Order: sequence, then C-alpha cells, then structure tokens
Amino acid sequence: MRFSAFKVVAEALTGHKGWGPLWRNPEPKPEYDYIIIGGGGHGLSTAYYLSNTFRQARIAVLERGWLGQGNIGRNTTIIRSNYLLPGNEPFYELSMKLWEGLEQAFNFNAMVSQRGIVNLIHSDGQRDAYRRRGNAMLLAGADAELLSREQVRGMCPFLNFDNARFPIKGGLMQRRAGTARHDGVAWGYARGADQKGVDLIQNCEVTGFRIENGRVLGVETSRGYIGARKVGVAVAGMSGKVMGMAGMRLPIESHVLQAFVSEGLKPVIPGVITFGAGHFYVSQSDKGGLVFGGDIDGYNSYAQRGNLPVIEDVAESGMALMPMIGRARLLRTWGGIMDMSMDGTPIIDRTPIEGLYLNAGWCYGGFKATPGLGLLLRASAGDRHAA
Amino acid sequence: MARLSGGLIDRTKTLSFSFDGRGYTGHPGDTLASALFANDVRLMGRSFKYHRPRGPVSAGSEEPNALVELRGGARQEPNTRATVAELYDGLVAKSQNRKGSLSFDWLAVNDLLAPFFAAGFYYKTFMWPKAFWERLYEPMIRKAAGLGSLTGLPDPDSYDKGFLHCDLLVIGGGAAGLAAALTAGRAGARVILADEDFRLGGRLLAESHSLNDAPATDWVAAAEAELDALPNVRILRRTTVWGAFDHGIYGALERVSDHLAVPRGVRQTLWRITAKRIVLAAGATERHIPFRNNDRPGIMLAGALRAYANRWAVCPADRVAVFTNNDDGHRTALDLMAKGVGIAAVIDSRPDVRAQGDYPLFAGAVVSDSRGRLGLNRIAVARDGRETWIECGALGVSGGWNPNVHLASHHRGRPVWSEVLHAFVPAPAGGPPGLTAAGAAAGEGSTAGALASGARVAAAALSDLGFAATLPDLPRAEDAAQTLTPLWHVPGEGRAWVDFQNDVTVKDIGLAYQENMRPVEHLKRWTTLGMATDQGKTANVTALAVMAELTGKAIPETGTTIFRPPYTAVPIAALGGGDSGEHFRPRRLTPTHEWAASRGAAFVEVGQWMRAQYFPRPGETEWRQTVDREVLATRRGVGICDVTTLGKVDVQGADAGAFLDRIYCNAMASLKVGMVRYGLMLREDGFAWDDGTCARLAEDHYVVTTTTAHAGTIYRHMEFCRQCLWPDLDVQLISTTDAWAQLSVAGPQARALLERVVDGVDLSNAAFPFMACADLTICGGIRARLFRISFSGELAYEIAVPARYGNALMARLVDLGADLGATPYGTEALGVLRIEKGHAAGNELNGQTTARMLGMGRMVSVKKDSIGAVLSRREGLEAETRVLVGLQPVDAGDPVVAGSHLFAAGAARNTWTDQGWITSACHSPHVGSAIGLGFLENGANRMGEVITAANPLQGQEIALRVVSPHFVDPEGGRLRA
Amino acid sequence: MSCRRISSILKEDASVPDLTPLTALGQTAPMVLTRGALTVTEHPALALASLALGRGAVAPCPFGVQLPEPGLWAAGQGIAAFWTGPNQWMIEAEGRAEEDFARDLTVHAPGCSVTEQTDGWVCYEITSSKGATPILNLLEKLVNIDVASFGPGRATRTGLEHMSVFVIRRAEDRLAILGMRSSAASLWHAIGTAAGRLEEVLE
Amino acid sequence: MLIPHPLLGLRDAQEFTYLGDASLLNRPDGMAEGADRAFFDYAYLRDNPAGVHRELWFHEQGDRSWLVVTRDTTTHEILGAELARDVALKGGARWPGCPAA
Repeated sequence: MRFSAFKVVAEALTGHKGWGPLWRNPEPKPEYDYIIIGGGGHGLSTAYYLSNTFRQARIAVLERGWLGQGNIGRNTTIIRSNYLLPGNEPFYELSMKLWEGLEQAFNFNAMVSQRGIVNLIHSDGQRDAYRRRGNAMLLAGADAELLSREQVRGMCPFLNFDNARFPIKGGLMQRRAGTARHDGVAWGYARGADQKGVDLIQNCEVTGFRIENGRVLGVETSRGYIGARKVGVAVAGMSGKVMGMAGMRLPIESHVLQAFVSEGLKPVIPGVITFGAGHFYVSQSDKGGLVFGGDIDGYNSYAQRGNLPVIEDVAESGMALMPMIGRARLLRTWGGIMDMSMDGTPIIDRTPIEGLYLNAGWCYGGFKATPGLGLLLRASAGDRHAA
Repeated sequence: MARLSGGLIDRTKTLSFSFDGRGYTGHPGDTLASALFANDVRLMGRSFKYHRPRGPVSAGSEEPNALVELRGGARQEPNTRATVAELYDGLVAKSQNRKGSLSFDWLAVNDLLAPFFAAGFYYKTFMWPKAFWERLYEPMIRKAAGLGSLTGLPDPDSYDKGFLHCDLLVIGGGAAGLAAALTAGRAGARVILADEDFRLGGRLLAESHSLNDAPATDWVAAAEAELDALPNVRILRRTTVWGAFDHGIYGALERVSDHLAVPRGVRQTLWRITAKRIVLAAGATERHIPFRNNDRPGIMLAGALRAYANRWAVCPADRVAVFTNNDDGHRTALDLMAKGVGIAAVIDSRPDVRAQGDYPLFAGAVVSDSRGRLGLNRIAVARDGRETWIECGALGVSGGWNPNVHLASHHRGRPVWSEVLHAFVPAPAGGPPGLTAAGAAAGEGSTAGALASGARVAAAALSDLGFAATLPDLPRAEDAAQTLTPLWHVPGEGRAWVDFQNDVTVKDIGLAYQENMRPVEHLKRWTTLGMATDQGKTANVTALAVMAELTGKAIPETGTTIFRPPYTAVPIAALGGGDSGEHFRPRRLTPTHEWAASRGAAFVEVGQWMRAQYFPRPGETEWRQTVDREVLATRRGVGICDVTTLGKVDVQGADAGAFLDRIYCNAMASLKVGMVRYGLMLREDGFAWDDGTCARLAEDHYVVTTTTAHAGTIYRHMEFCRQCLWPDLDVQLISTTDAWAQLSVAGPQARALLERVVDGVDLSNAAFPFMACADLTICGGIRARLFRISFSGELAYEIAVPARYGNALMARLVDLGADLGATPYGTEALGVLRIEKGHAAGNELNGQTTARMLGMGRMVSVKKDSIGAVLSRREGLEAETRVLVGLQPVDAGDPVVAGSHLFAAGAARNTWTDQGWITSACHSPHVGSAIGLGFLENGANRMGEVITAANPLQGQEIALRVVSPHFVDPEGGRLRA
Repeated sequence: MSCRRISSILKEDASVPDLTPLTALGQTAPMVLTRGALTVTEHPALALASLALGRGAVAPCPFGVQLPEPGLWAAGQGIAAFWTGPNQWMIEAEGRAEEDFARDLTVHAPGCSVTEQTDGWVCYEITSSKGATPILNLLEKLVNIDVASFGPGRATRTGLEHMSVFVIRRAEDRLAILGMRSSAASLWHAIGTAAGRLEEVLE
Repeated sequence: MLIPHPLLGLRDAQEFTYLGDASLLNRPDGMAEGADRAFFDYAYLRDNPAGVHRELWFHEQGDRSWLVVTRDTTTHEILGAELARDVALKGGARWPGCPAA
C-alpha cells in the first residue's frame, strides 16, 4: 500500500479501517539466497537496497527481538557528513545525499530534518583542526562553513558566552546535517523491503552457523535451521557474540553509550550543537524533547544500560555550555551497545568463511551511515550476485 | 466548593498564590493542585496533541495532566506537576501548551482534526511536495509541539552534589517504608529513609484508616520522631530515589528549597547513595478504566479523590460519582460521604456487589460517556444496554493498583504478572542485587500487610548483613484483601483515553494492532504511548491489556516496556550539580601566574592550564606586534617563558634505564649521567604519541617530560608498562609536574643571564654543553635543576626550582637581564619560535601521524624492543610518504593558514588529489613572512617546488614554496654555541 | 646533611636566599577561611616527600614513624606518613617545607626511591569547632568515601570535582585535603563553596 | 559500579580508568620471529565476551594500581579483582580457554 495525500485523507474520513500491516509476519522458509542477521537499521537498509536491485532474490532478515530494537531505536538521531579522513568523508556524504531523498524513495516520512550542526571551537588548535576538516568536507563535495564567535552567538544566543570555563571562539557548521526520526528510518526500510518481498522474521535468534569446507550453508535459529547462499551479519554491538559462533575474534569491543531525552519543551534549540570542550551534544526533537548525549560509559558491556557518573558528566557539560537548560528535566535515559573498533574504522567485508559477510565496528557512526551502508553493501554483494 | 473538614493543612496560616494571573489562597500543607481545587479550579492544563482541557487525575508524581510553568523569569520551570508542587506564599504558576487562554485554546482545533492525527499519522504524510516538509510542515509541527517553555535565561540557582553510604536504603516512607526503617534503625544499622513527599506517611496520609484505633498520622508522627532521634538513621524528605545503578548505587534528588519562593542556599541536591541492601517501598499507582470521553477535568483516580478529601480537605465537586471494578472504589465513596460530599452513584462493573453504605449503586454497570466542555458535569452509565445520564462534577475511577516496580526493573529485569492482583509485581530475581520490594510495591496492598512486609523484608536484609534484627510490634491496622474483576476498558464508539498526556486512545492501540505494530515497543513508539512526562505510569499496563485483548494473548506474553531511569524526571541542573560556569573544570595556574597577571599578560586555556599567551606593552595595539617583539627579543637577546605545564615524571630504580628503553622508541639506557636526550614515544599501534626529554640525574634516577596535553595519559601508560608488562623491573614512578616551576631561558644571552643567578657553577660550553643537566642551587641556596635544552633553536636552558619560588625567579630574571634585553614571552611566541625551528607540537603529534612523517623514522631503534616499534614498521605505515615540510608563500604578503589542504600546482581540488595539509602556521618575524609546517606527500623530495594551499572554507588559494621545516639555523650552530 | 634552614615563608625579611616564595594560592601568607564551625587553612610549611621501596628493600622506619598499611595515616613527632600505593608512601614533615627534606629522608630510607613532593601539592587543613559532625557533613559533599569508616588515622586518595586529592582524617575534628598545587585555587573554591553551603543550611 | 580493590576494599568505579581485555598483559616479544603478526593480534584483537570478562582497570584517582577485574558484561556483576602486577608476575592474564598469545 502506498501512502499518499489522498489515502491519508480518505482513511481519516472513514475511520482508518483501510490501513493494512506495515509488513507481514512471514514464517521462515527453508532456504534463502541472502540472509541478513540483524533487523536494525543496517540490516533493514541492506535488505531494502538488495531487494530493490535483485527483484528475484529470496531475502530474509532475521531479528532476535522486534525490528529496530537495537541501536537504530536508541540513538540520538543525528545525521551529518562532517568527517575528516578520505576513507570517511565521501562515504558519509554519499549517505547524506541518500538521506535527502530517502522519504520520497521509500514513501515513508522518517522526518529527515536538515537544521544544521555546529561543532563549537574553544581554542586556536581546535580551529586549525576544524578548518582542516571543513576543507576536507568541501573537497569531498559536502558543505561546510567556519563560523566566527559572533555568528555562533547570533544563531545560539543562549550558549554560555559570558563566564565560560572554555570560551566559545567559533564553530564549524554543516547546514545540511540534522536529524532523522530513528524509528521512522527503521520502519521505512522495513516496509520498503517487505513490499519487495523480503521476509522480515522477528523473534528469530541465530544460535549458530552451519559451515562446511570453509563455506557457510545456513544458520541455526530459535525457529529452526535456515539455509542460505550468503549470510550478512549486521548486529552492531552483538558482533563479537555472533561472529564468535563462526569462530572469529574481532578487533571490536562492545561498549555502552547512553543517550538522554528531556521532557517536551517549546522549540528552543535550532539544530545540533556539539560542545568542543566537554562530552556533550544536543538537538531538539520535533516533539520538543532535548535529545542529548556524551561519551561512552567506558567499559565493555552488553547490558544496554549505563551508570550514574556518565549521566552526571553529560549534564554537567550541558550546563556549562547552555545554562538555560538547568530547569528542563531529564525524562529518560537509555543505553545502546556500540561496536567500538580498536582504530575507529568500520569493517565492511567478506570474511575468511565463504559466503559470510560482516558489517561492524561503526562506533558512534552507525546511524548516520544507515542509507549509505545499505547501498554500499548492495553494490559489493551485487558484484558477486551473478557469480 | 468550600474546604471539607479535617485534613493535614495548617488553616491558621494563609498563603497567597496565583495561577494564570489570578490570585488565590491556600494553606501550608497544600499542593498547587489541592489549593486550586479549594478555589474551584478544575481546569489546569491542555493535552499534548489535541489540546483537550484537562485537570488533575492523580494526587502524586504520576500526574499526566496538571502540568504548569512554575515561577517566573529565569526560574521558570516548565512541566511542573501541580499535584506535587508544594504551595508557598507568593507562588506563581501559568498553564502551558495553549494558544490563547487556558479555557479558550485556539489549538483545540486539533481536536476537531483528530481523525487525521491517529497513531503514526506523521509517518504517512507531510511528504508532498518534498520541499514542504522542511519549509512548512516541520516548522509548524515543531511550533505546536512541546509542552512548557524554557526562558533561554541561565538558571540562577545553585545545586549541590553529595555522596552517602548506608547499610539499608529504604525507598518510600509509607507504612512499609516506616516499618522497614524502624526495624533496621532499632537494630543499629545505618539507614537512609527517602521519601518523595514533603510529609512522611505515604498512603497513610490519604486514607481514613486508623492504626491502633487512633489516626494513622499519630503513629506516623511517633515513628518519625523515633527515627529522627536515632543517630544511625537519616531521613531524606522531599527526596526521590530516581535510579537504580550497578552495585547498590542509587541516584536521589533532594528538593532542598523547592518549597520556598527563593532558595535559601542550594535549590536541590543530587545524592549518590551507595547501599548494601535496599527496601523498595515505593507504593502503588492506581489505574483508570478508559471509557468514551474519560479525560475531562473532574474525572480522576478514585484513590486521588480520597487523598484530596482526607489529606487536603478538598473535593473538586460537591456531587461525585465513582466507577470501579474493585472494593477500593467503594472506600472512596464512603470517605467522601463522611466528609459531607454527595455521592451521585457508585458504578461497579461487577454484577454481584452490594453497596457498603448509603449511596446509589449501579452493579454490573459501566460509565460509557461523559459531558462538560471544560469540566465534567454528567456521565452516562450503561447497564444491560441502557444508558442513564447522571449529573456529577467529579468521577473517581478505580481499575485496581499497579505496584511501583520501576526501580526493581531498572536493571532491565522484567516484572512478573500476578494473576491474583492482576498486576505486575517485581520478579523474585533479576532485579538490582540487594533490592527487595515491600508493601504495595510488592503487591501487599493492605495497611497491615504493608507494615508486616516492610518489617519482614528489612529484617531479612539485615540478617544478610549480620545484624540481629527483631520484628517490631506493629500497630493494629486495616487488613482488607483487595478483590477486583479486571475491566481494562469500556468498549464502544468514540475515543477513550489510555495515555492522557500524549492523547493515545484505545482506538490508537487498535490501529497499531491493525498495522502490525504489535510488539510492545512498537506499540509504544508508533503511538507515543508512555513517552510523556509521566512515562506512562497511569497508562502502560492498561495499554498492554488492551493489546493483549486484541492479540488474544495473555498480558504477560504481550510483554512490558523496559523501565529506565529516572523514575520521575530530574532537572538537568541538579544532575550537572555544583559549578558549571567558570568552575566547570578546575583551572591549573602556573607558578608565575601572579607575576604574569601583574604584567598585564593575556591568558589562554591549554588543557586545564591557564598560560600566559603574550605580554603586551603600552603602545602595542595588536597582539601580533607583541608576539613579534617577544620572538625577536628572544632571538636577539634572551627570552623567558614558563614551561611548567610540561608533564614531569620522576623515574628511579636500578632498572630505570632499561624501562625507559622500552617505552621510548629511541635508546635511553645509554644516556650518560648529567645529560639529556630527546625522546619519542609511540603507541603500540605504531603511531607517534608523545615526545619530551629524558634527563639522567643519577645512575638510577631519570626525570622525563611529556607534552602538556598528554601528561596524565602518559603517566598512566608508564604505570601500565611498569605494573602489567614488566613487573620484574626495579622501577619507581611518581609525577612531579607541579612540584617544580620550570622556566625556559632562551636566546644568545641566556648563558649570561643564568650566570647571574646560579650559585658558583661553570656554565661555559665546555663545562655545561648542549644537552647537559645538573642539580645546583641559585640565588644563594635555592635548590634547582638546570637542563640545557632548546625548543626555539637558540642557546637555551630550562631551569627548575621548587614551585613556590617560580614567581620570584621569573621577576628576578627579567630584572637582572634588563641590560641583556631579557623579555618574558608567552605561548604565542613559543609557538612561533618552535615553528621557525621546525619542532613538532600538538598539531603535528595529533595521534594520526608517524615517526616517519615527523622526519624521525630513523629514531625508532631496531636493536631493541620498545612500545610500538614493531607495528611502526608495518606495511601501511611504511608506505606513508607524507612528511613534515616547511612552507613559505611565494608572495611574501600572502597568508599561510593552518588547516589548508595541499595540492600540486594546477591539480584538481578534491579528496583524491589531496596531498596533505598545513598543521601549524604563524607570522615569522625571523623570515619576514608567514610560514607554515605541513605534511606533504613525498615532501622530502619536493624542496623548492611551488604547490597550492587550498582553504575553500575561507575562499583562499595560496601558492607556497616547499622548504626545509628548519627556518632558523638548520645546522644547529646556535643551540650549541 | 646539606639542607639549610630558611626562615618561615611568612617572613619577608629572609636574607639568604633572596627569592620570596608564594603559597600555592599565590599569596605571601597562608589563606584562612571560616564558614560556620569549619576553618580551612592553607598549610605551606608542610614538607612532603614520597618514598617508594626499591626491589628487595625493607620498609624503613623513617624518623621513627612506622609506615602505615593501605588506607592509613600514621603520625610521629613532627613527621607523619600515609600510604599512597603498593610499596609507596608520602612522608609529611611539619615546618620543613623550605628545607631539602627529601634529601634528609633519603638518608633515613636506604634502598628507597625518594622524590621531593613539597611543592607538588597544596595542603588545606580543615578544623571543626563543633566536633566531628561538620567534618563528616563536609566530606559527604566533597568526596565519595564512606565517612563512617573514615575515622581518625585514615587517609585515601580520591576524586574531588575533577581533581585528584589526598584526604587525611588527622583527628575527629581535623581533616587535611591535599590537591595538586596548580589547581589550588579551584580546590579552595570547591571546599569553600561546600563549607559555605553547609553553613547556609545550618542557619 | 563498585570495584573491589584488593587493598582498599570497594571503591567507586569513577575513580578508575578502563583499558579493556586483560590479554593486554601478554605483550609479545618484539624481537621474536613473526612479531608483526603477534603484535597485530595484540594491538587490535580483543576478547569481547557477552559474559565473564577479565579486564584491566587503573585506579587513577586512587593508589595508581592497575587491577585485573573479572566482571560479567551482561550483568556488570564483579566476580573478583587482583593487582595486575601480581597477575603479571604469575605469568600474565592467560586463563583456561584463552589461547596463548
């Protein structure tokens, strides 16, 4: 079913009786061409782009819980392509371009909102580093602007300009950056993939791989064995655990990263702001909550919950940066499991096991990479699809 | 209506307050909500989406509707629950989330458009045409969304943090909590009793029950007095324990001054409580029963109506009805009747119940609809297919009680379903270790049950800890078993609200079901159920039950949403605690700070340090003039700079040399006593990490320096190497960064100047050559260390004295060297001097560069193992051809800008043709133009080539010549002079 | 022994040597602050030296002070010691800040690594005129240590407002907090603020 | 979290800095044959179990001891803590099931 203005009006007037399921609840088939483990943002976008390209392929996404229960549903929703290194910037810029056309592409409003991001500058050395980065962005075809202190003040008069421990000296701005409604992204991809025939199988936990002669044949799951020609793993923080079942040790640690949201407030923050002298970044959701975060808790964890010192630290940085938020209340905290690679670089690759592919190690960058990653994987899988 | 009799308010005092600009009065003991009820105000807010008129449904922190902006000006506090805001004289509150007045809200038009705003509607629409989302729809939605507002002004109040430790933390000061605290307090355990209310007693304050045949408040007062008198018990009133963290750590918020117009001292204190055992006695929250139009002001939880009547002596109307599926609803009718309130009807969904007093009873009936634009005036009662309309101004609804299991579930453990209570209770395992629920939080709803369970649970916890606890004598109390027949909602047409604040109706849940958003987390996210400021305290279980009905599954199979901290929302200022402005982080001051300040120095933050940036003199109008003068004075005469901020680590022990050999990539064991060597440290992955000097003061004694930025991390790394990698080496480490003031004395006259302060030491080139070091005394006996090292390329020394003398030494050197041109210089000149000399600093040692890039590849010894040596030789790093070069503009008037990217002249400008970047740049008075350092592909072989520096960010393209990074004295003659 | 007696830091007429020392707070005389029952005094006359055992060394008993076990502080005649880490202690010498106390200690600690620490730290002595309670109330606002098990004779290192400090309970009504000398002013502010807030609450 | 320091008892984890997998104690010999491969594994590969994990913590705001803490990464329950120096002297962080580096 396609969403359209007509459909929305017609349903409103007839009691919403005509809306069907956003996706089916299929039973797993005995075998697929592609199995993607992980029904999060990366798994769903990969399935979406694969199914859009290879119409005949039999594709399934296996999710141990509910679709979007991992980091796609527990991040701070920021999209941006303000990266420095040549391995990163063009990729994130590709992703950014996809974000810009995403909703029209999958006919689902993921509320992509390009309200801009400002990385604040507090020292001369930081300005040099951000200038280098801004130039790298422009050279890769993205947008960037270097803001003076007064320009930052004009945009965000509520920041602490008067008695700050680390005075604001300017900022690096990317206007095309912003936020997207994280759940909407997952659902949009899921619905799009389902419409192309992808089986989205929830409550289906992978418990092992069937590997023979160095080649993957399928996966053992809580709902029985499922055969596959190719298996892609996109399970973020669970990568170590899942790949361990295939006998692989990874250059990845799983860490908890907390995120925070305040009670709803009338609009007060224009875009995304990052503090350059403490661990803090913030934006405001369409519903009005201040969505903010900081550093990882800093120890290996699979617990999806964090501890008090980081909450205090983030709030302290927030207060130092924008003392007007003092009387807003923190409503909810949650934790995601980040797949922190040892050198900060993601891994998108074949593995020594034939037919088994891994996408992991995104550290904090996974959400904004969601569309680009899916497209990239489609391209790399496509190379070998014919074979 | 007028106040009822009784109540726990102080009628001898009158407090004035205002709501939406109108003045009212109340009494001490009132909340804002109770005082407004006493003034016949029922309408206190508007809902989030449809802007429906709303009044309080509860009498506590679970309140979804009665949210106000409390106080004004910079103290304005949005989304404050009127039901827990303690009344004080002069209180000012405004309603929020409205356009126009509270009774005439223009945005109530949304309610008419409600068919368009069903669950998940925004995901399906606002996409056409594409550009309209960001230009029109989203700004419109954002403007309409949100609840209360921030003023944009800095919070003027102060907040405090603290740390408490105890044997037993009791959360909640009702019947169960008091019994637990008494049990533990009498046993001698260290007890903290925390309660969110401003008065201890919990539900005991809201009920008409007696204890030992006396008012329950008598027993509460006696218990409170006893606990107050015990030195091992601490009562935290107005304190919400809001989060359960690992290993018995709990976050608690004490509202120290929120009951005052202006805080006396701190407003709130954030306590981090570390407890060995925890009793969760947080009570229970009543649930409502959705029916058509069940959200009008005046429709409340039955227990809340009772609380308002008993504790606050108010009732929102003089004719009241009750809708219940359990006996508790009847209690409300009886209590209200006892206070003289008229009972219009009790509607009980159970067919075979009897009235417990003289009131009209509709057994086997339900409330099916209501009327009243801004407040309830009648309800429809449906029985056997017939609808009867009954006039009433308030309706108490009771659907049973949900134990407050939140804290027991903060570790992601799921509560379990009780078929007896028809509610979730804490799971016996999987909760925070050491925590046990008691009283209503554990499903022990009767007063007697709560008292007994509190005492029992506390005694068990204490016996775990080795205390001998005896169960106290508990008062005689009400012991009625709660019986209910579940009724989760009244089926029928129209909208029946489940989540009041976010306007989620039974139909919305149906739509989520229809659209396959059935897992509870999908339901929550699709409909926004439970995501309001009350976190769904009155909504979630009911919603699950509705979904369970639709799916045909049992409620526990349908699941529970995950409970996460905080239990109730916590002000960000309180979490941030303490100081946030200038005191956000400690400031470190150099030993010469006073002197520099007296000379009018400009200061700059370098990490946590405040360093003198430059020392302007009268007549210098621009900082560049000052810096140029400082640089030239140093190169021509002698300059003095405080370099104390470099990290200093004292390394002693028989194996100190061997140890340093392993942590530096170059050799250190071979260093002669009395000499200094430059050292480079790598990370184990082969990248350059930090540099500094290593001075050997004795056979078994070195002092090494680190960069200012890495002092802490390098020390940690050195301890790691010492304790974890090579524990067999005889090495002792200690940081001495702050102990010594260290001044750089640089320039051709440096020796002449130092000779004037050292006590009889020959500083001649022969006696004290380049890279020599010594312990000596200065100024007639002050112990000092002298190092002949140079960052500037000049003849230079660093002299260290105990930090207390640093300030005076600086002054002395500048005075004594007046005839030599002695000039203090700051970090700017320091930077220029080192760029002119081609020394790497933070911009070059940024963690992404290698020894080879820095031109120091050959320093990495292959004759020994050291941290990072092996991986520094790996393929990828060996292939790196970008190396540090000097850069000079072809046109001497052109700027050189750090952060510009480097391209071959005439090459395209993109990521793939990018050949490097400028790391550091400055104006060089020595060269007479701007100069820079940068990493350039194949740079070593491109000397003299003209390349382009692109800085598209600022629209610059500059032609630069590639030169040696050593702009000054490349042969090093000066520093050896 | 080569150490030279130098006149007190409080005197400005010291003739030899002729540099005027400053306290960590940048003053020529120690700062004193009184808030309610609490008095905080900067203590620049305290000499400090760290002592670490080399391989095979036997723990010495410098100046007659038995080196204490982990978490403890031991005091002798004008000399005290507290445990700072495995095989490592800090030795305090009253009134000897301007001598070369570290050298003196070296003589008394054969086989040990001794490092001068006097000016590495600022020491704030905190006294209460109303017994232990104000001290305990102050502690629970500043540091996350269980005050009930932090009686006289206890010493520990911990964090305080992003600073690293040693806390020593010298007596029921006496506390010392040692912080990095360079952040003396921030530590002074933190202690003063906490003490001031206690006073406000008591009013 | 609270870390049970072997010398000082329970201390708040905020006093500590975390490094990770205790196999970092088993640093390969840089002069040995095949050191490049061994160092690649050492520097990058980590045990990352969802369950019991041996890991290094530094008591930065305390006694400057490195500890080997055994902790369950799914519940955060701590099963023990030792001075890393003692562990290293006993022959490193290897424990049953962990292949020698």
